[in-house]
Amino acid sequence: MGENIFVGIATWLRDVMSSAGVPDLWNDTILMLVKLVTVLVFVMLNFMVLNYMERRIAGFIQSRRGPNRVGPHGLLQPLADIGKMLGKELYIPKSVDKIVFLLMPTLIFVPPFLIFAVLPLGKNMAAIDMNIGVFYMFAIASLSTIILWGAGWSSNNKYSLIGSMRAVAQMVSYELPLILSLLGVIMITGTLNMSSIVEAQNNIWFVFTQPIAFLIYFIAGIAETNRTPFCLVEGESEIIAGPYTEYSGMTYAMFPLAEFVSMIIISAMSTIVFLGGWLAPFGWTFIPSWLWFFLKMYVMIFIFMWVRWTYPRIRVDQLMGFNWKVLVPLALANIFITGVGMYVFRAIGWWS
Amino acid sequence: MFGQGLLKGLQVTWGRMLSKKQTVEYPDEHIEMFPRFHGRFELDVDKCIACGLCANACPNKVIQIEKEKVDKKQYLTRYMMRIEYCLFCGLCVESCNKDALKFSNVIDMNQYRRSWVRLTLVDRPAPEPTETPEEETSAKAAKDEAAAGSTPGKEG
Amino acid sequence: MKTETYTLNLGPQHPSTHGVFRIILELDGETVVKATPVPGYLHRGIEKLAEARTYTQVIPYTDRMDYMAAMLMNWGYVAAVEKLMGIEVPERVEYIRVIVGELSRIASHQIAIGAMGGDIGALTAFTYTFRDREYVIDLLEMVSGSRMTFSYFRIGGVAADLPDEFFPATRKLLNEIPAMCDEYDDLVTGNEIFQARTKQVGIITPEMGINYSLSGPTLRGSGVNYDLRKARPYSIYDRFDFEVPLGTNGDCFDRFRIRIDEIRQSKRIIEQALDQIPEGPIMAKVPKVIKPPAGDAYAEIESSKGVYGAYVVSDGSPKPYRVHFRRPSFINLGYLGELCEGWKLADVIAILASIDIVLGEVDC
Amino acid sequence: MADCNITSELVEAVKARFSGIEIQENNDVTVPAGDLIPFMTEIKENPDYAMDYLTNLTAADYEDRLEMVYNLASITHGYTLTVKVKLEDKENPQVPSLCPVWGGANWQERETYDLMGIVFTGYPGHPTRILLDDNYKGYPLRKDYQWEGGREA
Repeated sequence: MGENIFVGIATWLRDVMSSAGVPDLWNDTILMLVKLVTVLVFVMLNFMVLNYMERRIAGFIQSRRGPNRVGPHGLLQPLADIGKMLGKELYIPKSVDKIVFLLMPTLIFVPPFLIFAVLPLGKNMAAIDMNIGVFYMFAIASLSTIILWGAGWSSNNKYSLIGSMRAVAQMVSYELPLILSLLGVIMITGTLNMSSIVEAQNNIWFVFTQPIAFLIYFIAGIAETNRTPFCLVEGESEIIAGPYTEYSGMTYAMFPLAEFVSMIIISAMSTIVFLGGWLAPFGWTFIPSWLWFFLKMYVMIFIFMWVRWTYPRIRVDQLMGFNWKVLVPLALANIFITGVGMYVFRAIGWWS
Repeated sequence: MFGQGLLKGLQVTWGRMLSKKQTVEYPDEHIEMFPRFHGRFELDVDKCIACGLCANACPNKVIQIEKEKVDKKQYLTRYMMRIEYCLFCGLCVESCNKDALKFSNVIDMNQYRRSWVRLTLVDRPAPEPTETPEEETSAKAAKDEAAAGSTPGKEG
Repeated sequence: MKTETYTLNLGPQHPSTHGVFRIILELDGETVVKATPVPGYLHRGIEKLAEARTYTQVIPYTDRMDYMAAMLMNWGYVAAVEKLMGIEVPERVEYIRVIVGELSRIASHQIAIGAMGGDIGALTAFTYTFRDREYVIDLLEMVSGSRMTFSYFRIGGVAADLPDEFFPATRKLLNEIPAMCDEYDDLVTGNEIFQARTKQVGIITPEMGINYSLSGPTLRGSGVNYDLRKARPYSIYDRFDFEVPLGTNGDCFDRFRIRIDEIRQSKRIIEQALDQIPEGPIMAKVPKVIKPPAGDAYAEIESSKGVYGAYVVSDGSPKPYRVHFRRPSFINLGYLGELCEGWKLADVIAILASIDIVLGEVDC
Repeated sequence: MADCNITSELVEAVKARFSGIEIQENNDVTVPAGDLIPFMTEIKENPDYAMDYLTNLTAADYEDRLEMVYNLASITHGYTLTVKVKLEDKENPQVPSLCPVWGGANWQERETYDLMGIVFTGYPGHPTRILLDDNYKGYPLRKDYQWEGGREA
C-alpha cells in the first residue's frame, strides 16, 4: 500500500480529471503543475527539517540542547526563524548594484528546484524521469556558481568580492572531481538515467564496488555545498559572510535556504548513485521505497553535519591544491581502474 | 597515518553528542549562587549609620548618600546607587564597618530602560525631631555635600 | 600581467579580531602585501583614571585590562605597590595568590585555545573550552564572588580567605583537567586540517621574538625559555616543581600547543600549592590609608599572555602619581604587522589568534 | 620577590665607560639623553651584561622634568636593570628613539608619544598616535592636561 502511495495519488488524480471530461493535454499540464508544486512544498518542508536538524545536531555536539523552546522540543523553531527573517528590514546599501543585488537571491533558488524535477525520490517517483538525468543535474548545478558570484560582486564590498571569487574558484574546481567520481558508476551502468542507475544496484550498492569514487564524491560534495571544512565562501571568521555580507532579512535567508537545498541534492545524488537509492537492503521491502530513500538521504545529511561541526576550515590554497593534486588524479585513476576492471571482468566472463 | 586525527575528532564529537548536556535552562532552572556572589546590593537600614565610608571607598562614585541630622544622630534619608557605573568590585561592602551594606544572591538586575537601572536602597523622609535645632538647614546642606563623596569634580 | 593590490579593512568590527581591533591589509589577491595594525578602539585611559583614585581603588580597573585572566592583572599591580611600600606578604597569601593566579591562567588559556580553534573554523572547540572554563570560573567565583572581574587582590593580601569548600572542589576539577586537555588535543591539535592551517605559518624566530620584546607563549613558542616563574621566580614560584613548555618552530601550531601544555603545568603547580598551603593571616600589616613613600617601583609577573608589569610612581599622597602597565598583549601585537606579510588572508586570522590578545589589555 | 637586579659591580663597570651616568642606590641608572643609544647598544651587545630584552618603556611627568623609564632584562643572565633619562625641557621633550636597537621599542614609543608627548628622534618616520585619534589635541598623561566633561559635567 505505502509503496506506491504517490503514484497512486497521481493516478487517482488523473482518473478524476478524465472522468470529469478534462482534455488530455490539460490533464497532463495540471498533473505536471501539481508535481512541481509538490516538489516546492517538499523542498520547503525539507528545508525546515534540515534547519532544525542542523541546529539541534550542532547543539548536541557542542554539549548544548539546541533550540528547544518554540513548540514541542523546539520543532517549530524553523517557523519562528522564517518569521523573524520576514520581519526584518530588507536593507539595500547605497553602493550596491541594485538590480543584480536583488536578482541573485531570487535566482539562487532556481537551479536546486530544477534539479529536483529529475531526482527519483522513490520507485516511480521522479517528477520527470529524464534519460540524461545525471548530465542535466550537473549542468544545472553549475549555474549556482555564477549566482553566488553575482551576489558577491553586486554587493560592492571587498569581503563579498573575496567570498564570491573564492566561490567561483572552489565550485568550478570541485565540479570536476564530483563529475569524474560519478563517471565510474556511469561506465558500469551505461546510462545517465537516475532510475536506471538505481535499478542497476539491485545486487550490490556502488558504494562497495566504487568506494574511492564515493569518498571523492563525498569530499567534493561538501565542497560543492560550501560546508565546513570547505566553507571558505562564507568563511565566517575570515570574510564575515562572504557574498552574503550585505544581505539582510529574507534576501539573506534565501542563501542558507539554497545551501540546505543543495545539500539535499548532494545527499540525494549520493543515495541514488552509491547507496542504492530507494532499494531496500536485506530485502526489507515492508518499508516503502521512498522511506528508504529518505532514510539513506538523511543519514548522508547527518554525516555532512557531523563533519561540519567537528572540523576546522581549510585554507584557500590548500583547497585548490587538494583538489587538483589529490582529488582529480584520484578520480581519474578510479576511472582507469574501473575501465580496466570492466574489460578484465568481461574477458573472464564475470560481467557482461 | 594521515586521517587518524580526523577520525579521532569525529569520535570526540560523537561521544559528546550522546553525553549529558551542559545547558542550564535558565528561567526554569536556577543555579545556586555561591555565598560570596556579587549580586544586587542590600542595605540593612537599621545598621547603617550613614557614615559615608562606602561612598568614599567606591572607585567610580556610584554611591550617593543623603542624610539629615535628627537629635544629634545622622539619619539616612536616601541611599542611591548608580548601578550603571558600578564595577561590582566589592570595595564598598568591604569598607562597611557596621556590616550594613551587603551583596545578595539576586542576579536579575536587568531593566528595560537605562534610567530604571539606578538602585535606590533607601528613600524616606527624616522623622520629626523631638527638639528643634535652629541651624538644621545649614547643617544639612553642608552634610549633603560631604556625603556625596568628594565634590563632583572632573572625572578621572 | 599587471595587477593592482587593494586595501581591506579587517575590523574594527570583525568576528576574529577578538574585540575592536583593526588591521589595514594591503592584499594582492588573498596574499598580504602589507599589514598595519591599528589599536586604540577600546582605550579607556586606565593609566589616567588611576591617578584620580586611591591605591586600592585602582585594583578594580586592572581587572578590566585582561579580563580573561583578571586575577593575574590584579597581582601585577598589587606586587608593584607592595614593592614600593616594602610590604612582606604573609605565606598563606602567597599560596592563595598562586592558586587563584594559576586557575586564572588556566581559564585564560582555555579561551585562547577555543578562540583559536574557532577562528580556524572549528566552532565546537570554542564551545568545549568555554564549557570547561565555566568550572574554573566557578572556583574563582567561590573565592571572590565575581565570575570575570574578580578584584580579589588587596595591597598586602587578598580580600577574603579561601572558603572551606574550595579545596575539595579544586581537587575535583584538577583531576578532570588532563581529560579536558586530552579532549582539546583529540579534537583540535591532532586534527590534520588544523595542523595544515597552522604548522609553518607565521613563524617567529627566537631572535626576532626577543628583539620585539615578545613574551609569554608567543615567545616560548619559538623556543626561548623565558618564563618569569622560572627565570626570576617571583612570589613563591621557586618552591614548585613544574616545567616550561617550549616550542621548536615558532609557528602558530607551537604557540597553540604550548598553551595546552601550560594548562597541564598549572595543574601541577596548583596541586603542590594545595598540599603546601599553611594556615595564617590573609593580610599583611598595612596601614588603613595606603600611602607609599615617594619613589617608584616596577614589578612584573608572568601573566597568561606574557610579561605583565606595573610601574607605579608615588609622591607620598594616597593616590598614585603615575601608573603604567606593561601589557603583554600590546607589545606582542607590535610585531603583528611584520609577521603577517606574505601570508594569506586566512593566515592573518590564525596568526592573530595564536598571539592571543585581549583588546582590553592592548588598549588599556 | 627575589631581588634580580643587576649586580653593583657590573653597573660600576658601565659607569667607567660612560662618565655622564648616575647610579642610584637601588642600581637604577640615569643616563643623559645624548648617551642613551651608545649606552643601550653597549649593554645589549656586550656579553658581560647581555641586556637583550627591552621589557618596558614608559615615561613619567614630574614637576620639573619628564622622565623616561626603560626596564631592561637579560634573558641570558636573568637579571634586570632600570635605566632612566631625565628630560628637563618640558615644552619640547626629545629623546633618541630606541627603535634601531630594539624592535619592541616601536609601539611602546608610539604609546609614550601618544599619551605623554615625548618626541623620539630617529624614529622611523614621525611617531604617530597609536591609542588616541590622530586629530587628538594634547597629551593626556601630562599632569597639566585639562579635560572638561565626563559624567559629572
